[in-house]
Amino acid sequence: MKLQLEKIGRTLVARISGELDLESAPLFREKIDEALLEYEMINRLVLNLAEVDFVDSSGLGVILGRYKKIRSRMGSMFLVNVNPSVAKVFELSGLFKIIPAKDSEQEAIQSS
Amino acid sequence: MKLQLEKIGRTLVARISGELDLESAPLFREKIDEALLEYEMINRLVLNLAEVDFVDSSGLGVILGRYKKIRSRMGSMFLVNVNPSVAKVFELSGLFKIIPAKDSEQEAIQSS
Amino acid sequence: MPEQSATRSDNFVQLTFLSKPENVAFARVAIAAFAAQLPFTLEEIDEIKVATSEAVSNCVIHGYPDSLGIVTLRADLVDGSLRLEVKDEGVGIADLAAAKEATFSTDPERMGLGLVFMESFMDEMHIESAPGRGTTVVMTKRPTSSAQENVNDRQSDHEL
Amino acid sequence: MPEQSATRSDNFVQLTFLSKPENVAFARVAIAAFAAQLPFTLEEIDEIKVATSEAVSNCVIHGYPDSLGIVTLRADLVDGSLRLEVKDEGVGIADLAAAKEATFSTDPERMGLGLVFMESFMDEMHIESAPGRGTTVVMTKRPTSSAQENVNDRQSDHEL
Ligand SMILES: Nc1ncnc2c1ncn2[C@@H]1O[C@H](COP(=O)(O)OP(=O)(O)O)[C@@H](O)[C@H]1O
Ligand SMILES: Nc1ncnc2c1ncn2[C@@H]1O[C@H](COP(=O)(O)OP(=O)(O)O)[C@@H](O)[C@H]1O
Repeated sequence: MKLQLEKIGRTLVARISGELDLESAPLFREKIDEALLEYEMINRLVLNLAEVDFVDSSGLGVILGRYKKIRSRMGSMFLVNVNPSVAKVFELSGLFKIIPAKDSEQEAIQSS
Repeated sequence: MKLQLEKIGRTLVARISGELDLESAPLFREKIDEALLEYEMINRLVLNLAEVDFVDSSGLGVILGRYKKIRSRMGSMFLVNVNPSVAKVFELSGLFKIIPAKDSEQEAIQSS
Repeated sequence: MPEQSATRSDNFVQLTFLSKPENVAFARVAIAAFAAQLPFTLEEIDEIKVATSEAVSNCVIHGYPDSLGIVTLRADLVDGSLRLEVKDEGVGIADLAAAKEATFSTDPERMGLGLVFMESFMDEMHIESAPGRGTTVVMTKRPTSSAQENVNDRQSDHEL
Repeated sequence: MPEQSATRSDNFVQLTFLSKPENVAFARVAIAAFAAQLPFTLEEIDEIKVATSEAVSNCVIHGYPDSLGIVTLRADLVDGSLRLEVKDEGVGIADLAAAKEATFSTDPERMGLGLVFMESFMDEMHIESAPGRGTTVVMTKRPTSSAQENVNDRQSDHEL
């Protein structure tokens, strides 16, 4: 798992590549939480999953955890570019109903 | 391993994809030998390895075997598009010295 | 080697490894490579990877919560199906019925979806557990497509 | 994080499988996935795949020429190196010195390059054999690059 973070205004964009599982989930959590702690004004979290080729329930767990965190500061969260090979676990878990998927980072940044 | 064969005049072009190892080598041998048996006038064998991502000594063995076969009818053989991840085994084995590598199928078909 | 008469195994592999998070990826990649011997679609291989990942992750997190232990994963090709058996000799599960419920987890940070994913992505899933002695999950999956459509790895486009 | 005393294994996996040609790909893919825990370059991973493929192929062809047998492959991470042990309980090798010679093969259709590739692609290679009892190959390889350059799988480009 590789993670690139970019702050755009009050939005934090996280571009993830590789696999999100039991091994990589803790690092993902740590890096996002660090950024949220550092920038208290961030109120929108956008996860770009274009380069993610594997997610299991451990990966979904940290994503849901970040959602709860940003909600607790009244923020919102969006998923971008969920590719077909991982879409199934998002659907089955019901996470798509909680965290909306958008077609592009731009669209996610502009939605409310 | 996937194999596509095309006869162009007296040349047989074999486009291989996947892995050439102990499991796939027999099928490769069989298909090439079948074609050589069917078309006695074939005197040039061109192996396009562009899509081959793994070759070990079992794979080199069947390639060398086809070389001996085509030589026994006074023909020639060329390798095309050997990609870097497999070039090393060709070098170490000395096969590059016996079977020349060319940059394109066209070039191989035109050399003597 | 266990014999399996009626349902004879045509091939098998067994993986034995330490219950470390970094071995979860190893396990699913290895099983995917083995499963490729059957005519599974790429989508089905992805499902097998998720199921394997969940079963092995459970051994790592729940089976051996405070220590390292051994995880055993056996894969068999039986009559054209894949059979996976994932075993730990860890703490076991006290209440199996509760464990099987969707979103139930003994860990507040987790989603309780592991067993749900195993059931959804595989054709059959059975779990057995003895508190203090360990847990074994057995799953099977059969390729849906006919063998004909997917043997291109074995077959050549003989185009002369 | 693991402590590293003398030559303690920080992690290991063991694969046990039937000596079928179709399991050679499974073995090298599994070992490549495990080896990825060390900072090997992609080229080094390719070399490990070839060495694994050669050792396992030898068990399949030479170790058990007329029957199916069990191949055992153990991989250890020891002090930042990869150690592979590939074992069969097959026919064994009568003349080890001859077997080690480049281009020597007891099979006229083969190139006699398997042991050469194992030696070239790994840092160390030892082979032990007892006629009638089997053969064991032990190989080690250490990542050449410094850990720093290759941990991008573990590290994030924290770019704020
Ligand atoms: N191998 C195991 N050893 C011990 N307990 C287990 C094991 N597998 C599952 N469990 C128990 O079953 C519960 C549900 O498992 P699961 O559906 O995979 O969800 P999760 O892993 O998110 O908790 C776990 O929280 C745990 O209590
Ligand atoms: N696991 C094994 N069991 C029995 N004999 C072996 C084994 N590995 C190697 N040998 C012997 O050593 C010889 C050389 O092996 P190798 O260099 O791999 O070449 P090749 O596989 O092409 O014959 C083989 O031909 C065989 O006689």
